[in-house]
Amino acid sequence: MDIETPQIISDWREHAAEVKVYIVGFALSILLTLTAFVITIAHILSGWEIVAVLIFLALIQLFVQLIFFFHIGSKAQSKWNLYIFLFMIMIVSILVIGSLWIMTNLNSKMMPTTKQMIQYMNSQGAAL
Amino acid sequence: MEDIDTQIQEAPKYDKTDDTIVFGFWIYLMTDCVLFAALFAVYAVLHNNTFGGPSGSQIFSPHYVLIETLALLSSSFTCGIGLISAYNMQKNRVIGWFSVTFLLGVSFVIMEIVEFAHLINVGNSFKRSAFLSSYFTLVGTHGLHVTVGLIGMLILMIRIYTKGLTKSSVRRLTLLSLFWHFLDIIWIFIFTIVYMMGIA
Amino acid sequence: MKKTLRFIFITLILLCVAVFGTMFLLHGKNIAVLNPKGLIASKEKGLIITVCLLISIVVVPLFFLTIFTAYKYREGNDGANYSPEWDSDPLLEIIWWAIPAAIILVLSLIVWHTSSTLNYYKPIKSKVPPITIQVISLDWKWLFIYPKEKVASVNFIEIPQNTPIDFELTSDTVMNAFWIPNLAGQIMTMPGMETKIHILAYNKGTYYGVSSNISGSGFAGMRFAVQVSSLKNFNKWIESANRSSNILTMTSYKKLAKPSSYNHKKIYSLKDTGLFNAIVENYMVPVFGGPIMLTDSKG
Amino acid sequence: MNILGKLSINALPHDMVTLGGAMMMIVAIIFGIFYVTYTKRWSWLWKEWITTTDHKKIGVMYIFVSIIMGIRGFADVVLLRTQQATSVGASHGIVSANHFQQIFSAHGVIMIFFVAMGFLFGIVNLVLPLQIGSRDVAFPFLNATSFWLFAAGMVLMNASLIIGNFTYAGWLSYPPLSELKYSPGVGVDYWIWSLQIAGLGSLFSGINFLVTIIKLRCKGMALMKMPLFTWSVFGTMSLVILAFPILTVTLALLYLDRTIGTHFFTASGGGNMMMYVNLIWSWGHPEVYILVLPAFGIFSEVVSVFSRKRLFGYRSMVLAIWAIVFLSFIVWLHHFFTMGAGVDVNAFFGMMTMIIAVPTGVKIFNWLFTMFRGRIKFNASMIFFLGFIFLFTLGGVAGVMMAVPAIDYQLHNSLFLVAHFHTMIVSGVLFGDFIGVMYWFPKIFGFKLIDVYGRVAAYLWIIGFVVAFGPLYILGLMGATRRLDHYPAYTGWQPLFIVAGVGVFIIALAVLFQFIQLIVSYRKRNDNIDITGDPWDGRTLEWSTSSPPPFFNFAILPEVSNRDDFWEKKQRGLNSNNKEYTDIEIVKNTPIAMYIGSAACLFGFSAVWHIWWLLILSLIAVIVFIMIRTTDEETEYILTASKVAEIDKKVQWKI
Repeated sequence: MDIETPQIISDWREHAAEVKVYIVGFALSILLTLTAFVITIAHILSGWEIVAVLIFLALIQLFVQLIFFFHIGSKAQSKWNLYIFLFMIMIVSILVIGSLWIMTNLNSKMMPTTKQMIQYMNSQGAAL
Repeated sequence: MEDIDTQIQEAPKYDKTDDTIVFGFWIYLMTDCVLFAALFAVYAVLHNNTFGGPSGSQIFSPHYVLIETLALLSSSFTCGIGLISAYNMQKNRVIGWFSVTFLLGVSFVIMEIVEFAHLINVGNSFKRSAFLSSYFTLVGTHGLHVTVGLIGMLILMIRIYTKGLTKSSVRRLTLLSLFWHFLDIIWIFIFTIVYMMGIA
Repeated sequence: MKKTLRFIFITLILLCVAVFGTMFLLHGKNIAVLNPKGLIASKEKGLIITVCLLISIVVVPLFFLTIFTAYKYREGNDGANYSPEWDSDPLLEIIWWAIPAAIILVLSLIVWHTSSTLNYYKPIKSKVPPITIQVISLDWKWLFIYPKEKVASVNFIEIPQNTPIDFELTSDTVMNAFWIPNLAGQIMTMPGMETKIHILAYNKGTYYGVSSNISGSGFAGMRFAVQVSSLKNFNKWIESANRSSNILTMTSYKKLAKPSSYNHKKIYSLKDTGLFNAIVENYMVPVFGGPIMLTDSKG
Repeated sequence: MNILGKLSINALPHDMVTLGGAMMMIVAIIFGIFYVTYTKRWSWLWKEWITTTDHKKIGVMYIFVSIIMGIRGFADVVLLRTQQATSVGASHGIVSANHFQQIFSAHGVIMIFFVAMGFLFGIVNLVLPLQIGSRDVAFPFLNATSFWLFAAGMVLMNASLIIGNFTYAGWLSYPPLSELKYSPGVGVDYWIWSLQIAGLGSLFSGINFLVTIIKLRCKGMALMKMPLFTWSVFGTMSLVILAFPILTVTLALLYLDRTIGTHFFTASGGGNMMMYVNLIWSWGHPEVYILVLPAFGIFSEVVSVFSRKRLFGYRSMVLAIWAIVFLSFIVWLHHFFTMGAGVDVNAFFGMMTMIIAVPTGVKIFNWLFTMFRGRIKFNASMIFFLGFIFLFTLGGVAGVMMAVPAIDYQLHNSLFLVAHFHTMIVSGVLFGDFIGVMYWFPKIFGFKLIDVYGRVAAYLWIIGFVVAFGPLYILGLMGATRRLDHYPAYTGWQPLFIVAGVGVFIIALAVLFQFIQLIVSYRKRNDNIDITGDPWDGRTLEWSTSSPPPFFNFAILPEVSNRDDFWEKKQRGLNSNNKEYTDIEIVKNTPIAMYIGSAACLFGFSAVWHIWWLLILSLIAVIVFIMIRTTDEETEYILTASKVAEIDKKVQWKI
């Protein structure tokens, strides 16, 4: 797939990288997705290990996409793109992790314990 | 498909308003990230509340979702290549690559609609439990965004086909490809957190 | 004209502050939060005073400094020196970054300590055996259940003094909050969830509790009375309650759960002790997939 | 499924008070239409205002809308206070409980969303492009659309007074009370959609101003040379873009719960109502800092100009703004300490909430030392500012008290809390907006406001505030919770509620004086015309233009070399008179922004009443308008250099 030399290049050109950068990025994403897929299908890990590995793979793929497709931090883009992106990532992680921490804490304090559930089910059973 | 465009278009300059518009669109993408982060937080909190209904592993089929993901990933790739040929002012290549992207995008959306329809027919609709409500809303919002992107792509291709690679069209192509790559990243997280963790 | 105008209004402002002060003293006795009758409330009152004193270290000098600066550097006073270019002084910056930060550090330690001691999940240690009361907030009234004593009551509870009371709270309608200002802080009651609070009352007397979270049109009528009496009177009240004619069963509970407000005090004797758990579980998984036996609460 | 969804004749108001309110509003609208047709100004209104994309005109429209909504919000206050003063023991006051709850919900939404946010975006629109030396905001058309979305939200909100009712579950309607089972009416839907549309407008404005500040600063204006007000808008807009999407999601999920039967926040079906409280407050707390940060920026500008001194501690003021921006995202749990979270969660968020007092305290000390060794001119703004220092600090004391979880258990949702946040918002945001309007009024309208009425209004505002909210602090400690429409006589609260009612009367007097100031200054505008364009001997760029500035702001974009550049130039007497004019691109006026706003309002109305065909129709209308706008190639016209020179000459002779 040869891209013969183009006659006119618009000065947007430096905003997109070379074709091979896209190919490498694409290959890496496919690879990462397949590894995540295989690990889940094989059920070799369980519980928090699989969660940690999957999150790790997703983060790598995030960086791959950012560098190969978004060219984040490249000189073509102003540095403000990167600053706002990092600020957003910080706030989003505070919100998501904060919410999860709060909600699991609230649920553990308030959801009726399994003991009560069983006792209720027996009383239900008896009532039938 | 003649390689050299007959009417050689004067290559559009990248001036200050383009820079502001692309930067403004980038900030819009950041706000969309926060929107999806809120939906992910809701899904993460509610995914165990199945209220007696099916849990993730019972309703997700891994192979189906893998095909969807590969379709979206490759559409993101073809979109990138299409953008490069747009910057090289090759109109026909642009239309070629972006129609491939369009087809892959449409197939992704159709597969998703089929999956939703199947779930609803079986009775696991969004009314059934909080888990299913948050699943439908998270994946549905992403599907909605992809559909909006596809409509935008269609309109842009028609405009490029008729008026050629004008200054605004090249800028809009850049915005469209930014949006498309952004949707691809969101789908990676949906694929990992919703489907993979649901199945594992 | 400018001077008189300013003079009139400043005296008026001082007058209002004075009126505000006298109102505060006048109502001193029945300011519930500041006349605690229970263990938790008195600790909270002590905490309010310590926090106010700590903050006033910064606030009082600030007020005097403001009045001084406003008066000394006013336009007419040419005596005061005028240095328009003086716009930063590292020493001053350090002072008003560091001192408030230090005070906040001390306050944070207080926060850490008091959130663990005054935490509503921590039972109160006392030699006297605790009494458990189950609280269910309904559409604009409170239902109290004494599981061991098999007594239930609406908008009224009688508790013995100096005995720790363990409250288990839930709601069968919307969110409410259970608050007795004289005795302890408030805790929210939510359907499908069970929250706890522990209260110990010192002095005898009648105090009032409220719902402090908006719950619909009859919200203002959700006041209940708390009668703190000696152990002897409490046991007498329990016997009279056991003999009371109206009996709280599932059917009479469902009739009670119908929306009504400003309900008068009503005493029941209790037949089904599992009522509280049934109400909490009602929102959980529908057992055996069958129809829910309690009020149709499919929110 | 009838053609009009849930809309039917019995949606019209039944009881007297709503009917009265609805009648007054309709009479006001009819009078307005009659006045405009009588003075034959429809074409002027259309050409100058409805189709404008000029940031200054949009700013004036924002402030006009927020003043109108301020009047309605204040009418609600009068109803609330008379109800609470009279509804004791046997008597149940002037309105039913349900209607009372609708009034305070409407009061909350109006005052936060349409008055405070309206003033905020109004003043930022008026001043920001002028301060950073740019011709207009980054996306003028988007700016007009954001205003019309804001106005659409306002219209939808007021429609609930005439057709249907409003939510009775408070300004942040918590489920399950706001779920379908307990609020079957359209009230909550009205609340959702007026907030959703206005929120979308705010989000677009946030993006617009952020890009303006980052990209359109004039040559030489590095970040550390920007005026403090621009810094505070920079912080505010980064809060807006990161907080408002959460509001959009939360409202959308609640709407889905109520319409298609999903189970996000319902009591049963696995829903978790606590997640709603968590989400709405992770937007809610940044929102209150969005309101107060620009007011801090206004204070910094005004205090340094009226003390005729450079702002003290510029660098630490900027640091304080960004400390507040960051901290506002990690404190939201202090709004629900009493929900039952564990010790570590409550303690962490209590400590984080306390830390916010440090940067706020630093700002107040820095303003104080700006006044120190200055020549303070005690006009209305400075009196408002002194009122701010005293009241805001007392409000801050109450805030730090309630930051301690153990104390918050006693004071949460009591009138103490109500008095606290009113102190912060009235003395912080409202006083800041009054100062901002009085300070920049000559720049936009060309004549100064008469100061004596302003001073009287300022004093009356401070006295009225102390008399209205002093008793509320005491009532809160006495165990009076918020949102009570009736209380028994034995509580002994009635005298305090009556004093609060008197306080509201004094504030009404103050507002009257503010209107008098506006009208008398307008009538006598020829006496105090602002000829020099710099009435207060200002320090920042906006005073270098004429007042009112030409629609392109600067004939030649200024060049800045240090912080208070305009002040430095005045000291050195430099005024560059070798002016070579260049062509300027100006965005044409376009009605499409208003069309998108009205289509959005129609979309909201049909979403509320479930008129599905109208919903789809209005959505298509919005898409069609956007496509018309994007296909239109010549959206800008070129102002030739000679014309610019001509306008500039006409303006210059005045200075």
